[in-house]
Amino acid sequence: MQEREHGAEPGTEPGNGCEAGGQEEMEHRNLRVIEALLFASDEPLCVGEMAPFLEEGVNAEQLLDQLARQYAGRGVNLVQRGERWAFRTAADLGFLLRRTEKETRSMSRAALETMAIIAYHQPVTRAEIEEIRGVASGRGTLDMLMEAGWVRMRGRRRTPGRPVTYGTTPEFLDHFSLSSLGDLPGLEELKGAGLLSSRLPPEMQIPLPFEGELADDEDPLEDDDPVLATGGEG
Amino acid sequence: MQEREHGAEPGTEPGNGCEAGGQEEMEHRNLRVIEALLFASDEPLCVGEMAPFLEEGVNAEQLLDQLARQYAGRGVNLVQRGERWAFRTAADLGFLLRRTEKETRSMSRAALETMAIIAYHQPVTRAEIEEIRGVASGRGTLDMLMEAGWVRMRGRRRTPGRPVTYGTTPEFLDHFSLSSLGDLPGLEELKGAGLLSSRLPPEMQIPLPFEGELADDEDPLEDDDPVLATGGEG
Amino acid sequence: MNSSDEDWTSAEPGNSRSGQVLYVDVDGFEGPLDLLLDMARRQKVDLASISVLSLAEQYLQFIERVRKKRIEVAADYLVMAAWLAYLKSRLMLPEIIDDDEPSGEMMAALLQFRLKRLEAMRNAAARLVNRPRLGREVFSRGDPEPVDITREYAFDTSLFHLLKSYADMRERNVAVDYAPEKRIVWSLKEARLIIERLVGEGSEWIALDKYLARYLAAPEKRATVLASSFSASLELVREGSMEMRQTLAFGPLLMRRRGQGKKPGRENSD
Repeated sequence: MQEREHGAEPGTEPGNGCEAGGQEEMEHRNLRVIEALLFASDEPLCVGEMAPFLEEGVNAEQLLDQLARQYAGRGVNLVQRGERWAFRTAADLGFLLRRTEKETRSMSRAALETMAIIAYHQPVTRAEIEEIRGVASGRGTLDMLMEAGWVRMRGRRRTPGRPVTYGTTPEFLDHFSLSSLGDLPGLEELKGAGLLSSRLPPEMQIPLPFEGELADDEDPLEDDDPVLATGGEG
Repeated sequence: MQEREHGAEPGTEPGNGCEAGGQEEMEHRNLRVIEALLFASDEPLCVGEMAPFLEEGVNAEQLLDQLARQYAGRGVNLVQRGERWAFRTAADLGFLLRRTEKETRSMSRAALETMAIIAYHQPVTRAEIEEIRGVASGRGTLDMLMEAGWVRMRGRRRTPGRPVTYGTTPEFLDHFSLSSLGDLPGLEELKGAGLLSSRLPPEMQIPLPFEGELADDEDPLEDDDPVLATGGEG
Repeated sequence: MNSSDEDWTSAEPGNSRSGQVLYVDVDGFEGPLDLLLDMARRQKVDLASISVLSLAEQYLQFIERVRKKRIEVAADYLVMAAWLAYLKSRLMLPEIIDDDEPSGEMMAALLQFRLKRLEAMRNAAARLVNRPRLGREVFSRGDPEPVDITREYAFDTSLFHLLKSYADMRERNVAVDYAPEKRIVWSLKEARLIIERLVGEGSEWIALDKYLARYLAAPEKRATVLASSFSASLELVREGSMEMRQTLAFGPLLMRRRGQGKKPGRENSD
């Protein structure tokens, strides 16, 4: 273990002749000092701050360039920020410093119901969702479902006010292991599964989810639609 | 400057044949990832913390050894601290970097001795520490060492009274630049001289500082152990 | 370790300068073993070859001097003194065979071991603190690059839950839109009125079901009609305007208007 910390220096080659060896050794020492100083510093350092630790008369700039080249292909690079130098994670490895932590939550009843309505009734507007639920639902629920990646804005209904229409995403199908929206059970299947009681009025229907690109009364969302900028209905 | 950050990788030689090149490239990538992860952190990391970012089935230990060799002669070294790894400035540059203003509060002789006894004799009970020092030690000493993060309660000795056993922490290794408890200075001589026996007399078998999870005669501290609530022995 | 040397100089058991104890501070020592180790060190010989006997004598003399100087000595110093006095006697007397007590040599070896071990730990502590220490000679990354953690929420739900909540909601809202089926409940008051009317002034024993036959026809009403009319009949019996009887378990419940003096339980006696 100790060897690792004070180990041999593979970069130095012995037998280069005394003077060259001495110079090389000095350079190596200076490089090590710069390396250690920059590593331990809590902020980027300028040459002036490092000079007192280096042998006199040494060309610090040149040493820094040399060090930067040595670290060029590594996971950490020596970078210049204005007049100052610092070690930073290589730009292409930046993803290592960004982590997403998944947190699973159980869905609220409001979210489940809204999700189900969107699945069966799409393309559906917010007003329609509220009508079916019989409760005014907050913006939060729809936002959350969109954030979860299960719901998307499809377009705008060609009716007064041009309300936004909502639908499901491929991730929705994926999550619930549905190969298509047509796999959602219909009225009879729900009854058969005991999810719907048999004493429902005959008028009650469960829509066949719409799978097409756009419904007849639906306009696509233009790229410049304000709703896309705000991420939700204004 | 940008070129420096994404520069050519001097280690990889093109034209090695497709397969060899691919493998070398993969190894190079893994090394860079380990390098970046360890460089970005000021705390030692264990293999488990790095593994999610490495290619599957890769021998991380071997890569770490390789990286440690690459950094052996540099101003910053890759060092092992128990089960964890970290980049630390080279110990031989300490005289240069030494920060006097940040001098840690000097520990009392009692605390120092107690810490050494715990380090060399662990798992060790308070009674055994007192027996070695020939004096009853106040609660304060152990508390202070635990507060400093160098000493922890390990478990309970499976003897009458079930006394709490103490040992060192990973931070202890890091603070004193030890790659493992086997690196404790003079350990071999002390062992040879039979001086690491916490129990009497010298002809008794000589236990070594114990790094494992639990010694044979040690029970783990249960989460509801009263000693954990009070932060000290009841 | 160096700083603690100062503490030790305040107590000079084997004072070489003047041969006399100037000032004694037992508190400067970390217990009797520490004091003994200090005395042993002053002999400037290896602990292994130290004369335990002379060490014991020195310790006993020291304690004696201290006590003469009105200074109270902590109990553990006195315990050690007693033990050393015993050790001294064991070492000076010829060894007794078949003694249960450890021999003087063993005791001396034990003391030597403890002194060596304490010294070893002390040296180890000194070597430890002189190692390159993190934050003093060795440094971690001064400007660590923090990991930016974004939380992503995933929902833990199944298709079953989704469908169930949809079905429940549809059903719930259907119940609001369409008038729900009214559950028929016979109140006790209603039942009483009906029974009173049906039984009328009849003094024949007639089964309750017969009275209620046409109300019991609808199966969904059966339970409530029976329950309420039975309760109402009991009330009427309690009030004394009606009589009831049942001749066998689960047999028909017979009832009639309580006649003039004719009471079911007293028929025989009358």
